[in-house]
Amino acid sequence: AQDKGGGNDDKGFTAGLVTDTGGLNDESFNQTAWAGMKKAEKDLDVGIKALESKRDSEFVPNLTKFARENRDLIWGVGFKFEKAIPDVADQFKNNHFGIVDSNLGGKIPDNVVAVTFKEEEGSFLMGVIAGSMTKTNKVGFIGGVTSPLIKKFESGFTAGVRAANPKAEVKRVYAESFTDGAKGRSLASNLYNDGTDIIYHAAGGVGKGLFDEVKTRKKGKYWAIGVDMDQSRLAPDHTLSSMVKRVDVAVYDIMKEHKEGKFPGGKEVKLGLEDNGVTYADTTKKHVPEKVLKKVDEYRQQIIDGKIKVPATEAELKKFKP
Amino acid sequence: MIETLTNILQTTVLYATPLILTAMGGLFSERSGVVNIGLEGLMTIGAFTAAVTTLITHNPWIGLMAAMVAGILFAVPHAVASITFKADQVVSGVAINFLALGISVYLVKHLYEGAGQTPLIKDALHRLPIPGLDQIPVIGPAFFNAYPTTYLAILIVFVSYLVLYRTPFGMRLRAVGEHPRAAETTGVNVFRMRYAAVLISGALAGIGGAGLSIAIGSEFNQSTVAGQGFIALAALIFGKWHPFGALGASTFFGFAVALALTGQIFGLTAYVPSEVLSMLPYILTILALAGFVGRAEAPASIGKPYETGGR
Amino acid sequence: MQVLSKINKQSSFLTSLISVFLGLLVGAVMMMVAGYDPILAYTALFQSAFYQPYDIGETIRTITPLILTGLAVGLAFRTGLFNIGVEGQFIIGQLVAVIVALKLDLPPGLHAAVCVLAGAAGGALWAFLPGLLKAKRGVHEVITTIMLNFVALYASNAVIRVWLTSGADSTEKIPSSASIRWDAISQLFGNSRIHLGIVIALLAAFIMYYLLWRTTYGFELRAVGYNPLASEYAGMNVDRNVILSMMISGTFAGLAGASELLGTSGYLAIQGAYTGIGFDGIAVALLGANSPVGIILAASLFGILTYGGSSMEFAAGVPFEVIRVVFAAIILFVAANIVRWYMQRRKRKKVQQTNEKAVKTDD
Amino acid sequence: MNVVEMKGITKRFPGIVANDSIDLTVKKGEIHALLGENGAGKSTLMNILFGLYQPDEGEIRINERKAEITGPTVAGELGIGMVHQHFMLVDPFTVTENIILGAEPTRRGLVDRAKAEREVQEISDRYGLQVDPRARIRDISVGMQQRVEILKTLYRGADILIFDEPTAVLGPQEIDELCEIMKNLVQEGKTIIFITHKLKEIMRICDAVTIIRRGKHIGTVQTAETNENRLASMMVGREVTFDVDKKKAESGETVLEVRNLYVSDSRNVDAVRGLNLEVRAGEIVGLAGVDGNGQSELLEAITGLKKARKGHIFLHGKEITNQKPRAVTRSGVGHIPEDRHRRGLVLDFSIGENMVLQTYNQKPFAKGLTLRYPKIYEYATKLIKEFDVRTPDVHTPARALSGGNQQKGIIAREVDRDPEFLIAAQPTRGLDVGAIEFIHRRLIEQRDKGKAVLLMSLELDEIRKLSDRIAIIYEGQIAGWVDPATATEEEIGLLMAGSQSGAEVTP
Ligand SMILES: Nc1ncnc2c1ncn2[C@@H]1O[C@H](COP(=O)(O)OP(=O)(O)OP(=O)(O)O)[C@@H](O)[C@H]1O
Ligand SMILES: Nc1ncnc2c1ncn2[C@@H]1O[C@H](COP(=O)(O)OP(=O)(O)OP(=O)(O)O)[C@@H](O)[C@H]1O
Ligand SMILES: [Mg+2]
Ligand SMILES: [Mg+2]
Repeated sequence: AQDKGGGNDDKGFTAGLVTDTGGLNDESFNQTAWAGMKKAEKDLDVGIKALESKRDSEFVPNLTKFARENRDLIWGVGFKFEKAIPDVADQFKNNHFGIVDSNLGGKIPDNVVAVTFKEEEGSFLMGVIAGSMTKTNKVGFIGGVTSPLIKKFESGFTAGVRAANPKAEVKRVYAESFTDGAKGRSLASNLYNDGTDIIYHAAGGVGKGLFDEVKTRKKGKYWAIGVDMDQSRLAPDHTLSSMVKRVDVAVYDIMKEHKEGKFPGGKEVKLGLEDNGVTYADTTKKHVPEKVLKKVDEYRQQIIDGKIKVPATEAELKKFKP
Repeated sequence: MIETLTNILQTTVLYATPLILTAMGGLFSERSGVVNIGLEGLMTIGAFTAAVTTLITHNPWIGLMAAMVAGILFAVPHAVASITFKADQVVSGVAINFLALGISVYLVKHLYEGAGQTPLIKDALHRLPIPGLDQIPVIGPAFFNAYPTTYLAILIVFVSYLVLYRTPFGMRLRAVGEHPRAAETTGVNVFRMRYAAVLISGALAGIGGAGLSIAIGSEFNQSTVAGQGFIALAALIFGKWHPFGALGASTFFGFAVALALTGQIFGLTAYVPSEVLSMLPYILTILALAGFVGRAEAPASIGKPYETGGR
Repeated sequence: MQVLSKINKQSSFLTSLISVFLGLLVGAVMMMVAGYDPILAYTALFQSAFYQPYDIGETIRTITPLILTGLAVGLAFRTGLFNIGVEGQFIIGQLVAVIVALKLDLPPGLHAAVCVLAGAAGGALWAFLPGLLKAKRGVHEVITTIMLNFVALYASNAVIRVWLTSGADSTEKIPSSASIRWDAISQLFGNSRIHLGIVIALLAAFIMYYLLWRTTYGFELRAVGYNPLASEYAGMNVDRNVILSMMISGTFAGLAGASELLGTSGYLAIQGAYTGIGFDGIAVALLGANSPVGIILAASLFGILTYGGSSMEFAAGVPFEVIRVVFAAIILFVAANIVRWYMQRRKRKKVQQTNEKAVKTDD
Repeated sequence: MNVVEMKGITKRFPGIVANDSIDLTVKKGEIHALLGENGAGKSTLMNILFGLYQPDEGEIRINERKAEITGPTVAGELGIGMVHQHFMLVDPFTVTENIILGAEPTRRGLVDRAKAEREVQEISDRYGLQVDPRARIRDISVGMQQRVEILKTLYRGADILIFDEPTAVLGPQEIDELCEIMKNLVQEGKTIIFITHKLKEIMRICDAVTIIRRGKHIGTVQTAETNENRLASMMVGREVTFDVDKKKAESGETVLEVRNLYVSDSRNVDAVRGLNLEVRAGEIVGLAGVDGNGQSELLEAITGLKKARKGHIFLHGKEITNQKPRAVTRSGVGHIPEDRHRRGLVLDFSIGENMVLQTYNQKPFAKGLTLRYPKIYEYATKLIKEFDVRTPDVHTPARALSGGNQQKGIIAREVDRDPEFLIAAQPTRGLDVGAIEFIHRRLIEQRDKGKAVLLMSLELDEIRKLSDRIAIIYEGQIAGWVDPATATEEEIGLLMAGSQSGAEVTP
């Protein structure tokens, strides 16, 4: 039933993917990364394999396993790998590694590439949608565990709302968990009861609670916005949009470059709106009116053109003037 | 203000429901003298079974029934080990927790192509408003527009009370937990009573778990239960092994969670880290225990395997 | 007449061995039912746990914290307490160790020692509260420790985010002066992350043995665990012993956290969920019959299954969770003591004749 | 008619034959005593009759019909009821609940409390067993608990009643009451099998006695044709002397002095109220009284196990009020506690470890923090030999010893520490005459060595036999002092019941 061990190892070029504790089918970045790997297997004839980590302490042995198999490119998906990747990369200087969602604090070894996304930019667009469409002038944000990564989503989103609708208020709450769906649901319910009509989340499994809640509410009045993948199928009639992170594209592209001998070692590959690394889901047009979509695209262009610098931290948000 | 109160009550009820059901399960088992650390696992298996059955049959009520049956089935090893084989009850309960999580995640992966969670359940249980009553301000939305599992939970509390304190079965069950030999000399079959009690605990914890996957949530994954079985156990002890006590303790805990969540909505996080708000329910529980509740009297024979005189 | 209710009386080695075998059998059946190849899976499991020096090193690293959390749970059990809070004490041990590692500047060796001790003290203090509440207010330690686990998790996250970093996901790496990794040994085991924690763990096992069965403190701790009223009559301070026992248990848990941090990870990250090492300690202690040697053996088994289990998933495609089932089955078999039960049934038939003889030779 | 006939009953436990081909025949309407030392096999035989154990061999006939008693339910159907040696009562339940347990009257599936209470009241009135149907077991006296046990059997319509050592836990007043009850029952057509270690009781109310020794049937005799001495020697297998030879006391200075002491009980009510007491060197002071008059609280206050609310306790003139138990022990107090299982022993420790329960951290048993087990076991071996504690070895868990031997162990431990002041609370409860004799001798020995001894017992005989002076405790005060040599049982009984001439009340 498992396809993760099924990769073909006889290929000339091989790659490995180590997941964090979310596992391969986390409906989030692990899963999208694996999708990119599978595309590479098909299109680029890459031998692929994946290892799921049960605990944080397994990152290192799992990466090491691949390194000892001499795989050409070894991926660690998630910012949690930011200590493990440099460690193992240092030991296996002849192998190449990739990390997603962290720039390793700027100290990137030569045999490592760091892929990061400008989540704030994508989230900004979600903010524009929410700000434009709120009827109550109250929108909500549910975060997972308070951390700089999630703060990027929060800051970008808030800035987007403010840009589109200065009168709107953004209620921001955290579940302090990435798994507690019930808590996500309660937070969502509380926010909606409080007058919020659109909620964006960056909270992994907690976000499922948001969709569970919004589904039970009046269509056309209450909305949710998804994250990482197109989440509209979780509540098709209530999902305005999703902020999509193209981890698959990034993983695929870098594998391709590496195969062609152009490994961007020691570099941070930062993907934003410009590179289509972050974007809004295709299903957005289903519920978002043309007019708003146009506005979104305008903002998108301004960000790409550098006319708007989207805040990625609380401090930058404070200084942000729409 | 009204909105806030409504919010707090609704969240309280939402959180308390699975705890109440599971604590009632624990109540039966522990009142009969069998410690049940395995509640967490029984909830897990209930949540899993409900999810999968509902996905297959598209009927959450069948899912609920199946969760109950699965809970009973998984209580069997605990009963056999701790009653027939006289194993240490804590040990066997811990094993149940491992077993339930292991089997359910194993099966999820096996059934759904290696996914860590079930697909989305489209036919989950919905809130069931009681016409008229649900319009009452504040309490209406919380108590009379709740999930079927909530109504079930309240019903089960009263039924549990009746059964345990008013029927011969309940009297014998409690007697077995206090002084099994005394019960045996009056012709009560200690083993049968304890088996019944442990299986009932499986049924109720199974329903409690089902609520997590097909009412409050709409999928099953390995963190669907995430410690709530342990909190239900705590609520049972906190509630001094009494149905209404456990109801109160579960509600108290739900209320503490609700306070913390509402605090966030009010923007308290500008002043205190949100982690501190998240701790609040647990700290409040400890304070309540230390301040007002104090010593709890466990059933006298709890944890002791019974050795009948005869064969 | 009181019925004997011994906590999982020291089962014979044979019983454990047969139980392990039966447990693996249960796992095999599960795999076969689901269409996997159990032989392939188990071969992968055991091979990868011992395949190369690196694997052996990593297996030992996996075992290390399990011994310590197992001891923590076991010691509490021995003194009549159920410490479900080992997970929380573990987290605090990690936290305190990383704080001292990052904030203090001390010479190598000394720095590491101070960090280890600080982590141990952190665990002890975190266990002090449930001990105190139990002794003074009669609050059941099971509730308080469950609650404090959650508090520890959130507290650790808050401290990392607000104090140790300016809002980052994880702390800096600890300076090498605070590390308990020993390069020479690490190289011996193929550069694995084996570290001195294993020495600490074995030492702790010996300390548990010596403390409980060879010292006057241990005499008191055990007496209070078995019969608080008689202990009070004999002049022992029951409250103090309850608190002390929780604190020693917490010390072991804190040591587990500290050694995991200073030896294995070297940093502390914000966590959305428990590590599970503390809860695994409960299973380890119970399987090890709460005895130091038993705990070392049980932790080793658990460690091998855990580390090798990942590779099994890798090689045979079998979901790792089957390992949890195997482990649960082993615990059940050992607890129910099926072997002893079977032998007793056979013995009971012989009792008759034996007794008649015994009576004739009786004075 | 023979209501009970047990023939050739054999019951083996691992390592022992508890009943070795025992015969027992009981006639309708008689009170039949079962006599034997501790561990002789009496309870086992009765448990077989009651269906708790299955005999390995032998035959049982009830009402002249062969019976297969596979469980208590079957016994109940055959009209057999049993009042167990250790009460089979559920503490948090009410009297009524305990009585109806397993045979509950119901209405629409629920327990019919009103009806049950009515029935209980009726039966208790009929047989003169006064109980409060609604009281909780944990709140009522031992005597009443026993009546509840009896009611339990009557409620189930038992005609054959087994009483296993019912008097061991009762005071003299309650014993009298119980004897009345038993006579009543027999008059109502019931048959009674009565286990006791007290020969006087047998002679007083029983018609016949069956004696067993080490699991074997020794004989059955009519009380009218025997006497206490003959019974005792049949039971033990040798001559037993009942009189303790005791020299006149040579009492010296005051060792213990209690002044105006107040102690509250677990419910925070004063159980000891302004009590004064004095025990001198070289004397045994007997503390007589009906259970629950503050005896336990007094002893616990002296030994530091309970806080005194007011008043003073002096030992050799030095104040020890509210000191920690350890300090009290160290200042020279020995204590044989009332409840050996709860207080006296750590049942899961070896008997050897129990021998040093207070002294484990002193030389030579410990050196610094390290225990020296060789020394501990050496010492324990010596004590075990000296005090004739029957145990396979010092490593045997205390739990595995019989009650008598457990008690001997405690006495060995307390006496060997050579305390200036020894408290002995119920030192012989439930023990056979052999063991009692031994323990009595030890207590007198202590006295003769010039130690002060305070003996608390619910058994008046024991108090009278051993004491040099008797203090009667009533409602938390010493109601009066009497001289055992001259006082009559009536006098003491009156004082214990609280009715006395005003002159005798201590100010
Ligand atoms: N359940 C049991 N398992 C093993 N041995 C037992 C059991 N019950 C009793 N015995 C043994 O059988 C013997 C008889 O015990 P029994 O309780 O019948 O004695 P008894 O005459 O009632 O003594 P006592 O006067 O102390 O009540 C004892 O030696 C005891 O060790
Ligand atoms: N299940 C058992 N296993 C082993 N020995 C037993 C068991 N039950 C009872 N015994 C033994 O039976 C003997 C008599 O038991 P009994 O309950 O009559 O106690 P006892 O000696 O009368 O003491 P006490 O009356 O103070 O409890 C004791 O030696 C006791 O250890
Ligand atoms: Mg007996
Ligand atoms: Mg006895």
